[in-house]
Amino acid sequence: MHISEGILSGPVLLSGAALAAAGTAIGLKKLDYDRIARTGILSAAFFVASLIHVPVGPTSVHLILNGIVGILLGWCAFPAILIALLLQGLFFQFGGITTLGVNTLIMALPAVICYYLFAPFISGKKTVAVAAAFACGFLCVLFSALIMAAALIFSEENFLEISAIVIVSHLPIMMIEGVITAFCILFLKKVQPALLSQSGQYKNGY
Amino acid sequence: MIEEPFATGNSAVHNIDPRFRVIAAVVYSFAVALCYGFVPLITAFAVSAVSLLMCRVSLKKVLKQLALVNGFILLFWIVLPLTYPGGATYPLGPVTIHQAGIAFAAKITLKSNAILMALIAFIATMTLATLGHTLGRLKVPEKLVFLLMITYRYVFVIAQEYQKIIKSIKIRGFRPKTTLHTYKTFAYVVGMLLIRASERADRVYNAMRCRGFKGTYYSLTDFQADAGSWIFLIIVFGATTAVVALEIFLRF
Amino acid sequence: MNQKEPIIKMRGVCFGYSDTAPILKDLDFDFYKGDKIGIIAPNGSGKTTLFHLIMGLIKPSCGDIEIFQAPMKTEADFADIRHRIGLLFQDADDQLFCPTVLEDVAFGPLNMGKSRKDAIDISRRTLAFLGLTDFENRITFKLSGGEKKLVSLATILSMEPEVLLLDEPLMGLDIKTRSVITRALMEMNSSYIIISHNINFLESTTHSTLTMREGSLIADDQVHVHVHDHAHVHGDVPHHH
Amino acid sequence: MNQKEPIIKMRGVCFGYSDTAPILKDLDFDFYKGDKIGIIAPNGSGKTTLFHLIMGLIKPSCGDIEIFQAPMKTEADFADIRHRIGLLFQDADDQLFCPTVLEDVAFGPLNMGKSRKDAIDISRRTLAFLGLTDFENRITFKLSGGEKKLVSLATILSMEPEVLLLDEPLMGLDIKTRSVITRALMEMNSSYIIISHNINFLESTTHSTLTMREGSLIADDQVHVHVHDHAHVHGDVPHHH
Repeated sequence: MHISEGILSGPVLLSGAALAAAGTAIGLKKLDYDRIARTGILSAAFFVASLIHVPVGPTSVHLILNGIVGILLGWCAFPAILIALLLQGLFFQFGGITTLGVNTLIMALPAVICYYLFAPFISGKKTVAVAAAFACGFLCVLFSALIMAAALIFSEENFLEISAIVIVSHLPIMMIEGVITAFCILFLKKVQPALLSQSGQYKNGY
Repeated sequence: MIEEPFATGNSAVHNIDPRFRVIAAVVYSFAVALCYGFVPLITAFAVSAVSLLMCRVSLKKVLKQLALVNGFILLFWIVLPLTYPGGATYPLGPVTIHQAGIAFAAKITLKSNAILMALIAFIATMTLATLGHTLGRLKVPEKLVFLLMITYRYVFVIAQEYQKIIKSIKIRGFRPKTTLHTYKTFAYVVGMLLIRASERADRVYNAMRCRGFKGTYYSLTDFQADAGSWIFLIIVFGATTAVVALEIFLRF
Repeated sequence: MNQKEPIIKMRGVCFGYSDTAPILKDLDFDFYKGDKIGIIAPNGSGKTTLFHLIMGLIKPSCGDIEIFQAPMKTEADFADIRHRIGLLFQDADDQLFCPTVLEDVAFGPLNMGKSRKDAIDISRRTLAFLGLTDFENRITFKLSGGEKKLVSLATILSMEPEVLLLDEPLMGLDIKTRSVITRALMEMNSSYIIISHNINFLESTTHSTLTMREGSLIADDQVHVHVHDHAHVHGDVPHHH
Repeated sequence: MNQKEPIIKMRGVCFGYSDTAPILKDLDFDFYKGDKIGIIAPNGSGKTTLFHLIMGLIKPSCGDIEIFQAPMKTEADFADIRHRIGLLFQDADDQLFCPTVLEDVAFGPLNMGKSRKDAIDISRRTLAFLGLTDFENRITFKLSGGEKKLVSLATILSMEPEVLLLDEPLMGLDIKTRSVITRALMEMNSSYIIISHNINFLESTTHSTLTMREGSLIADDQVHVHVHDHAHVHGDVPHHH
């Protein structure tokens, strides 16, 4: 989910860029050199996964997955998502020179918030973990939609209706992201719990 | 499934020093993003279109990409004429169309496409590997460049793994529908991709250790700016100045 | 159904990523119900491509494919017949994607519209047939290579396909797993095509052997008169010559 | 250096993820300068594990490893000797992590402290030796499987290691790449250990062959007296018996 070029105002673009830069700086600081390969390859996996289109009635939507990105990468979600957006911009010409900052913020800030809110519960009991994972996937998209709406309204007060449409149109996506995040976390818990326990704060070694 | 359709070519633009192209794209895009007048935006649109034509890339591909990207803009064409007050009004059944709304939607469309065409012309005409080297030369933090390089390198490997899993679910009769079974299946596909990525990360890290990795990522690419690159930069800066001047003096 | 009509019919099929070096060229092939065919050919000669064409995972650049007497043109055509043909991938890791064995084996039957209970029943029966009773709750990803291969085979067999396409089913496996697969094939009395480099295996499981030359399938009856005479300590170690 | 002292010495080495099924058990192994050894054994018998132990990528659960006459205990011990041993991974995609070929091949020499110019020089020489002149600016992911394998080998050789550990170097390769690798090994006159299922390849590149049984390496001189006498139409087709 991202805002196209040419819509947002100068102040919004610049504040978005400044906040994204700050988040990315924190993420890079927490990312030690031994972890760059791992983070990069996981980002590549997220990038590929986000190209998956899932059906919703007669249409389809592509996955966002910033909830799981947050759980797995913590603050490193900022640099990872920044790079994913750069890749998108070059592979699919979605743009992203002036909007790179705002769009990074839209995706990454909720990921970090959800990391703090839900990561502690993910390693817990199965039922708790599933509930937390659903909430994580759902709320992460909601937060993203809210930041997106805020960016639009701060750019131009007459974007109120469009902001409302943006939020409402993301409701089914929130449900889908919640369900997929829940199943995916369940999968990882069963198959490779170590992947979840080493999240966020990277330790040395593998 | 993933490709860089415009990255290879032998046009004048492809041969310009990538550092100059990145700087030009950033300066020009931000300048255009701050414009609100029809005259500067039409000028910018024309400048971007000419730049794009000079790249001699497939126009069919360009138009296809632009059509996809303009989907979000379409929303503004539907909503703004109804909600953006100002100018003449035209009744249309139960609703009213505002002229100012139409004008604003048109400006957004011009601006958005001008910036996108500049992106395609200046940056999509290099591979991400070149962009990574360029950003390194432009003092972007080394860790971020390293991360970009690794992500770029492995996106293709993981895309192949993804295609294999998709083949596997296809041959077992899977057809995506709006059902829990479908969402669960895709969640498993994502989970499997992440686990495979994680295992691969361990192997890649081992390979790096075997080659004496000590936390430094070396870039060996050097760029040299020839006269053409300087002329390019001057032209783009000139066009940028012109657009900004039009915005300041001719805004309406 | 007329037994004399082939269930897989390919006419003049070509496939290639570039025009200069096509992988398959003007390939004709008829496969009848009850056929048990082996294909032995060098790496890169297009055997796996042939299987993927039959499944509709890739589309031919020219020629016609008919399966179960229906022409196959679109993705929808293939989607309709895919569950009736079971393809076993070379690499079991590519075939398995569910967290547990039972889920993976039941995935096909569920896609075919079976109820949960029926899908689980048939999956359990299939696992038992392959000597994998007690495996249902195992984590697929953590199985050994041989176990993964058997579970992959189970994910195919649980769909009760009419034809099996097996791509190097024995490659890299230990003797025990090899013998389970060989026995299963002999007991099932199904129709199948097997790609393999293992002549002994093809001799004991197939009726005839084909090879590929210049992108086409050609009959090769001589392979079964093959003189086989060498002795060394590596009877149990897979090896090439 | 005393030529009579082994450069790799393993005594009573064990490794396993669980106590009940160790992968390596009480393994002894001596490797001398100039040795050219082949290992042929079924999948899952611990060959790759052996290589990873020598490189210190995993740590043994018991036993001692000495490399270049120095006991290897800590990560720092291994870090000191890793550049003197070149491990070629099974999957070239794991080994090539840089976007362009030259950067990948120069990565090792640069880490060893060579200057940019020296690193580039040696990388170009290595690429030329493997017939990869003009490859330096190619994008890694766009290479073919065989090209990737050769570039992987170049990333190892550019570090000028004293010992090579090659894990299935020919697997999945076309004939041309196979012959480049075989020729390179014969020309270099280096010390190496090769894991392979390909007896002909081991016969032409190694002096002796080992196999693995119950987690240990055992000598296997008989493999080279191997009677090989069979005639059939598949002379050009790799196959198992």
